[in-house]
Amino acid sequence: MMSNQLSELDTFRREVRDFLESAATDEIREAGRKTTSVFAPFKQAMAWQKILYNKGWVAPAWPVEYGGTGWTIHQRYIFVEECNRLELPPVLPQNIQMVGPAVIGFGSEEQKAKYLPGMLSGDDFWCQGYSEPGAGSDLASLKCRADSDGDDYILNGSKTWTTYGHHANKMFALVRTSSEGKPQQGISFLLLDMNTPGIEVHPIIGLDGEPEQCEVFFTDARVPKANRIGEENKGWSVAKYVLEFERGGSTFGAWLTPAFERLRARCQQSNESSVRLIDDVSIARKLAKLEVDISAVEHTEKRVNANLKHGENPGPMASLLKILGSEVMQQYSELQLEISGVDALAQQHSALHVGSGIAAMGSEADMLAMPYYLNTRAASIYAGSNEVQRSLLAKAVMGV
Amino acid sequence: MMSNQLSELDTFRREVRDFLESAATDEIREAGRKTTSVFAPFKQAMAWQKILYNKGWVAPAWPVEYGGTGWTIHQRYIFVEECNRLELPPVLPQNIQMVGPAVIGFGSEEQKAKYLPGMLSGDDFWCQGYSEPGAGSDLASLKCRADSDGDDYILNGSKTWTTYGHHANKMFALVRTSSEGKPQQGISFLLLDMNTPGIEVHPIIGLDGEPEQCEVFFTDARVPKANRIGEENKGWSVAKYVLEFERGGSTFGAWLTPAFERLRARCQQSNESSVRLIDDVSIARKLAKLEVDISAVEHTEKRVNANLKHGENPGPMASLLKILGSEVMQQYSELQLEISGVDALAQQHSALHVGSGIAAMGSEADMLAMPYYLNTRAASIYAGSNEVQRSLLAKAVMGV
Amino acid sequence: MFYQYSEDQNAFRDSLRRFVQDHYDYETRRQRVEKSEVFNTGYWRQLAELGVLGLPFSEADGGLDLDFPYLMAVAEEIGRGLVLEPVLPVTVAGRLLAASNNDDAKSHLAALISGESLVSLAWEESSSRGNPLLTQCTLITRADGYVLNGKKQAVLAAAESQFYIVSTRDSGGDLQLLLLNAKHSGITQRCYLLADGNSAADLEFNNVELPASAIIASASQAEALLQTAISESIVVMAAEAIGAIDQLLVITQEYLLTRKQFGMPLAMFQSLQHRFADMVIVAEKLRSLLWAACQQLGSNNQEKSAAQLKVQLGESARYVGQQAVQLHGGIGMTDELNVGAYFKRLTVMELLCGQQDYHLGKLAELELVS
Amino acid sequence: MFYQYSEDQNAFRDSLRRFVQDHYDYETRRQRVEKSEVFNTGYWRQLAELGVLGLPFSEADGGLDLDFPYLMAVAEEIGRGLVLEPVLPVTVAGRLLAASNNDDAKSHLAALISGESLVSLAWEESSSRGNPLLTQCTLITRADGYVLNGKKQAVLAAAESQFYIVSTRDSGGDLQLLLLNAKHSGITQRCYLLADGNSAADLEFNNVELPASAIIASASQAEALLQTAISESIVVMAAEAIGAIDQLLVITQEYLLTRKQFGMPLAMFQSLQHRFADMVIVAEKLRSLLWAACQQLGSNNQEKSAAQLKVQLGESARYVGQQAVQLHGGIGMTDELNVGAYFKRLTVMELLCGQQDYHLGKLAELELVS
Repeated sequence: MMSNQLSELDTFRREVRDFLESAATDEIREAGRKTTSVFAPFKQAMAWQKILYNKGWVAPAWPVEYGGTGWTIHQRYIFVEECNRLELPPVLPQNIQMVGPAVIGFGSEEQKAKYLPGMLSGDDFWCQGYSEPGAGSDLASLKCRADSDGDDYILNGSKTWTTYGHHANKMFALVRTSSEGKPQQGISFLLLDMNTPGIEVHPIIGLDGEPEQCEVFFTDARVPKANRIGEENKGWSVAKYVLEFERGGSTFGAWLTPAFERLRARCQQSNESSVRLIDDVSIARKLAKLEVDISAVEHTEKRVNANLKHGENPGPMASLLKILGSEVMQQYSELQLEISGVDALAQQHSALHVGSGIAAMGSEADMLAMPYYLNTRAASIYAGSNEVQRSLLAKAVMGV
Repeated sequence: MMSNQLSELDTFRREVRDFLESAATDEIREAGRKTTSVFAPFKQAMAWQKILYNKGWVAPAWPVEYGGTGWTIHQRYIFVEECNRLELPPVLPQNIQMVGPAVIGFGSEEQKAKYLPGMLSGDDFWCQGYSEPGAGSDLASLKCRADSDGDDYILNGSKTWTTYGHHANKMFALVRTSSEGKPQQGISFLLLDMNTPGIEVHPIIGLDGEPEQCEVFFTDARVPKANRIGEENKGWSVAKYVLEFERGGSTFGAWLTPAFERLRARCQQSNESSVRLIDDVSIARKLAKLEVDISAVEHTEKRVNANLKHGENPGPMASLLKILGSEVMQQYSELQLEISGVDALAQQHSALHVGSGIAAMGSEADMLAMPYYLNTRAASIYAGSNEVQRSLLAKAVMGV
Repeated sequence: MFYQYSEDQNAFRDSLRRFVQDHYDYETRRQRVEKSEVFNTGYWRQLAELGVLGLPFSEADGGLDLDFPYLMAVAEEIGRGLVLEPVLPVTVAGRLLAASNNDDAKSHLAALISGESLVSLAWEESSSRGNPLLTQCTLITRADGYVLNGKKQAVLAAAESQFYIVSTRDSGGDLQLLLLNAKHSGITQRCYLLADGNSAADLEFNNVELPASAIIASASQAEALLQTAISESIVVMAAEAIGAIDQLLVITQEYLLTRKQFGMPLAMFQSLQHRFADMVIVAEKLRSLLWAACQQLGSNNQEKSAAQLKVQLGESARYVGQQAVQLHGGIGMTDELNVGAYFKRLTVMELLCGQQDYHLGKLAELELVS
Repeated sequence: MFYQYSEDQNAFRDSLRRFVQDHYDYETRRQRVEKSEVFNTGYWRQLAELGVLGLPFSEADGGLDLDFPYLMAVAEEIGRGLVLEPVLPVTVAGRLLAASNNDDAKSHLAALISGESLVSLAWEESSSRGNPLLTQCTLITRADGYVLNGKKQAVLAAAESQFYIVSTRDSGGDLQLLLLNAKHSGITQRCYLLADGNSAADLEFNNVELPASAIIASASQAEALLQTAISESIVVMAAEAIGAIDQLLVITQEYLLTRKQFGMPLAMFQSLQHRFADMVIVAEKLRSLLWAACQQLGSNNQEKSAAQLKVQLGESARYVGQQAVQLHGGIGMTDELNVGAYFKRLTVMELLCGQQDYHLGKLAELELVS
């Protein structure tokens, strides 16, 4: 990379930082700090999406003609780094990273015109209906049925792990439209309104005592066939396309690096008895080891980005980045918990709520350590469990 | 356990220690110190076996009528502890732990009378012919054939990982006497003379540059059927019986505990620049962690021994002890290597040979660290790889 | 050395297990935590009637004078059933009173054993990071007695207790153990639930005026009593962890045998089998060190073996808890299934009574001299 | 940032790979090690003719003035082929000479690049445990020059070298770097093979009398040159490790695909797949940190990123080496198959240039101030 390119990126970074600093409200920042899972608190995440939307920065990876920024992959990484440096809430991925690409890739012009604007602006919030009680990582065994009835489908069955289903007005779902052929062949990709009669949403309480996931039940829910994206029984291709859409989209490192710096800074502060945790050799070594691992994550992500030729997919490296990034994130959560120690023990539901005005009993960081640790266990479960990813990676490398 | 029992054991321990100290020659002790794998140097191991034989202590786990000591399981553990405290070479397991129990359990009176005395005295040394080039942990797929020819079998095929095959005058082998039925049903347990025409032995050079294992090739080697132990095609039962013979026979802890104390003592000594390694917080912590693990090994072994009812087998705990003991041994070998550091780098074949009279370049412990580390990788491979043991353990606990 | 319960201990354990099974179905427990009703006086009275509160106390003090393994058996069942009532911290605090030479302090034992009153041991502080000898609390001598200032953190069962045992340094730097009435003026309680639903509080002492008789142990005796209480806490906590881990293994095993993916029960997947085997291995390591440590209580090796036990507890609790969640997948991340509750309880145990790192550091210092 | 070789670098690497493939079949290498014939002057001359010995030197010094990644490419192929000739330590030592301001020292470079002479950097000592600033060697000033005493350990290529660069402290405590002729009186070499078959020696200096001109760098300049040499050593060693690891993964993959057990290729066993995936992951972590560190050479971050790289090298080399042996089973424990040779080479790399523990300690100190 030439040095004038470097300085262009520096200019870009400064421009991003200036905007973010001026645009983020106190409440949005509070929500960013109090984000203890991949999903930021709903209300503030949507408020922040609106601000980015107005700036034109809400969907950096989308093609420019649909509202993308036209940034290079390096600029996109810098944007994420700067958002994380300010601890801003990440835009919820459902609209922009999940359903948007499906509509862009497989939707008709009419569908694009109808759905994309609301996804970008956040006027709509889309939830995901993929997993089912009997099918977690094994999507081919989906059972939720969409039976043909004239111009409509009639939906029966249920979905689970639907994040923020209780906040959503729309859903994109994989449903079974045929039981013939291979199990994954009879699946279609469907858009639906959450206020359709016959849909019930039950929030699930998570380990941190908060509802984030939902179960969604369908009883003779009627959805127009016009809401299907792509061909009937070809929903699998749509879902696969979405997974590959954001090439080089792995940004664990962009999150971990500034988070690590905050953790280290905490350890450099003196506590009540004028002791700095960082002067404990064992803590300092653990920080040093974590920094090595984070650096490995960051440079592996940047290497994959830098070496990708135009139009190429990262292939098995996508599995590798998922495993590595999620597990280093979990290590980070463990060290953060260890550093907080007994200060992390108290449940503080009210103080955790954004805008509650209730102060943490000790420091905010201590209050967040336990919910973050607990929630981060999900990182090796969601988005293709790390067991599935390891098999994918090994098989791809070995060619079996 | 009552306190008078405790003091009986203390008396026993003292008696054992006194004998061992007086009976072990310098060369035997040197061989004990220079044992870098589970197998001690051959010549001195056999010399030590003869001394124990003369004392009547060579086969503690055997029934008294065949030459056992009649010791309790606790006394046997103490015996091993004391041997290891003095760094004596372990008696080679082939005669006493492997073939002896087979003859005791399945041999005719004639076979017992013929073979057991030479096993105990060490006048014979028996090597094991189980594994084959195509069958490691999967013994059911053995191919080495023993075809019937009147009163004899004609052997063709090969065996591998035959420890000290080049030193042995006898072999016990699993051979295929039938290709019908389930794979493991056509196997017989055979004793043979290594000087039988048609047997060739090729030593294999190990990672430390020394031969320890051998390949053995059979070409029309003729072995009398009278040498078979147990029924024809029932060799599998004999081999299984041997594995279960020495109930509570796991003594990793009895080896590790005194070895750890020697390692800690080394770290407590000042080096050239008057620095003690143990004053390095990181080394001291690693020692402390290793000691926890060794303590867990020792107490798990003692717990299994203490809780076994008469005639009971440890069941899945045998797999657990193998995994735990071998992996803590490997951790020990890693820390030992780390402590030696660059002092462990030089190859010193001559100085390693017992009785060479060549001194180590630095300390003997530094010279031994690398061969020990390399050889100890075998601990998770031999005697049922730890992968196989983990599957056995999980299936036994889950009942699948 | 012994490594298992005697017949009598087993019988006692079985009877307690039935009590726990009858009173602690998961859904009821979940609702109690949600409503912050984590102390049930009825249950407490029943536990007292079952003799659970008086096991390791002499008959003179009103107890049953039974061996420590009886308390371990109780702890195992508490762990297995995720019992919320603070039997273990209160009993350990009671044993500290019993071991003091202070008759005034010992006079509270009868009420403790009968379930009429509870006592909490307040020693953890944020900046002590597990070391009971590090305290920022101060005790100043006045003509007419003493004045206590400072803070304690994560004091178990403090909301329910009538008395607190508090560790502090006096102006000469000596450790002092005080017995205080919870209602004594100048004490502020900030009560909360721990992440696992157990009750605790932070205490603040603002110029608490005390008579000389409040001191129940001083200097080296105070240190010895406190270290013993913490060693005992670690042993009973490890027994509780074993109960929780055993149950979590049973739950996980049932899930693996039942749940199918790609057409096979999860239990048939080799990598999950190996993971399960590793969970069993760390459970057994903890069980072995638990029995070893319980036999060292009262000996010179008490602190070392308790520290080793806590190190192993850290490893075992974390591995089994994390992997049980992982093997359950999404459902392991919910409050609906008890897996998460076990995981949280095990995580809290990692943090209480000194984390693994603290105990490793302590053991490392012992390596210098042993 | 760049993370891969340029086209020219790749072309150079490919040509070297062919050279190595032609000269380094495993059986020949095995026999050379067995006979202790680990330096082949013919090969060395050919390497010089290929330009391999002159890559990272200026044209003024007789070199090709090529970027550092060229040397990394060489290192990768050396690692892939388990090359015994000491290209890497000699080149790094030569770069130290080139960076000194001592014209006398630099005058040796031409012969070095043409393959006529070799130079060794002697800094490791038993008690320094990886820290180049800790040396027990002493340099005493005399009227007519200096006297050197002390020992160096595991000096790579010392048996083949005509010159040694030696680090020592003078009586004022300043670090000094000396250039010595290997035949200088008072130097004793004890030559041996390392566990991996590479040539090394322990050196002993007994009242070695030296002129002032033997000093090629002093005090802070000596420290800077030495630290740079070690950072460069770590980067080329990591590149060598990547070559070795990549090849070991290929060998292991072929074995897993070919070898059957219980009727299936090993590659179909899920737990072995996951193990293989973990080997790939640690290999890629090392590769990423290698590219990161190579770009920090010469910057303020040089030492930190080299230390991070060595920490990762420790993890990656150990895991891949151990698991390659484990997955091969018994055959992995023999000298007949090259798997063990790679494992030994990777193990030696863990120990040279400071173990993981030393570098973690160094990084931990940086955490205090960053």
